[in-house]
Amino acid sequence: MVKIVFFASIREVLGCASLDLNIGKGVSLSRLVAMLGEQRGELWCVALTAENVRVAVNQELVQGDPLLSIGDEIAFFPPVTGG
Amino acid sequence: MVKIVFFASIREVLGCASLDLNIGKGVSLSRLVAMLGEQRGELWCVALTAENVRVAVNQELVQGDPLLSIGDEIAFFPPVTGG
Amino acid sequence: MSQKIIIQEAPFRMQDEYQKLKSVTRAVGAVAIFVGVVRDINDGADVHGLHLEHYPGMTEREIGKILAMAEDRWPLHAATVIHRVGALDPGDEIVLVGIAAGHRGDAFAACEFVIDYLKTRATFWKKEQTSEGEGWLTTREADLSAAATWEE
Amino acid sequence: MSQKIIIQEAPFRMQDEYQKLKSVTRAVGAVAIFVGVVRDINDGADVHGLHLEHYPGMTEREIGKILAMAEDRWPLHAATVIHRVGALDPGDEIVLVGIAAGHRGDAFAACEFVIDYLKTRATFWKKEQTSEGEGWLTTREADLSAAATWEE
Repeated sequence: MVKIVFFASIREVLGCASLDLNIGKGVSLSRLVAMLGEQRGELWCVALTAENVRVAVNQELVQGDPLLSIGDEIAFFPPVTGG
Repeated sequence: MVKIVFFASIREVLGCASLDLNIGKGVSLSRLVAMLGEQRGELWCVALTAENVRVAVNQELVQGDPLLSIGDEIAFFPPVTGG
Repeated sequence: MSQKIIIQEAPFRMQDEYQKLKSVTRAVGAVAIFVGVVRDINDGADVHGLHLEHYPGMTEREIGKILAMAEDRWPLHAATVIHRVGALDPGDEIVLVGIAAGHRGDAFAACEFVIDYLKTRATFWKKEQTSEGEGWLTTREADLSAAATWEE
Repeated sequence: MSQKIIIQEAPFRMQDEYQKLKSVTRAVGAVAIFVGVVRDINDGADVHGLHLEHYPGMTEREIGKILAMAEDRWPLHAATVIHRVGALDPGDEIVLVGIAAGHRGDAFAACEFVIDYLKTRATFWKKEQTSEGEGWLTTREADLSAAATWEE
């Protein structure tokens, strides 16, 4: 199981703030996104792979396509606009 | 008549915060300092011509040896150290 | 360096934050404080209000990293970052960054560094209500280049 | 630009000055405030107290000129300079420079510019009481070079 969280415009587009997903060992980030697309539809695939989507694993920004571990918290969000 | 004012270390060295002096027309700053030295002694001449002494006429910093006018306020002070 | 990082809905009081910063040690000679305020206009549209969302946990970690970078660069005595979330109106304070240091050059540089990095790294998002409708803000080019200047 | 220049013996309140700066117009998006504090140590000697003297009239004129220069360089909404004179103890505030602007880069730059110029142009003089005796301070090289950087 991993926890997946969404923020700001992505949360709104998906209509979802967080969900839990059962994944096996050795699942990559891109595989996770593909799984979400298969389960929830094309909208998810598009929203989570858009060019400016940031991804954090366990609250650390990641780049590329890391492998995920059971218990990870994966976050998808747009570029930040605070301050 | 001109008004002459002294600040900080110069005021302390001279033991004088301000004085009025009768001068004629066309007196230069250097002549004023010479007059003060003649009237009040060598200490004044030294203190007012030291390398880092700043001079303001009517609250504007001056350089060189300007001519003074009746009613001017002439100030002698060391480099500033506020803030 | 003494540090304080707070994310809250409530307003903050400048005076209280200033007092804390200047009182950490008697070696403090300079306090620089920046406050960001909701403007009533942005990109030409009247702003009626903002909603600020953040990623609890990650936000505090990111700000902690920014303060650690600042502390590596300049000798500092104290740093405070307070960022508000939730509904804000024009005129409301959004963010306070305060730095106490021995000397003013360090306090100014660190204060500007922290707000510049916060703008591009801390996980906050603003949704703006304007006369033309409601929408999520996008990153300003000026903010990206402000943060980039520190990396030169 | 709204401006306020005050030379006084009395302490000032950060909160009051901040409120005035941010309230001049709803277009204020950034407030940068610098406060200088009497340190308990200077050049290695324990400082027991300071006495600050100034040239009434000329001081205000010089600060006015500095604010006019800042206003020429950056778009600003308000500027406040308060400088204390008389007897000050370690921990006391000496000076406050506050700038309100639309954007933070302008507020930071103008605030640092004003204090850098104030340090080398405004007619204040400090006499320090230390464990090694009493004496007038001399201009710090760092202050001269800080002001000089703005002239490049």
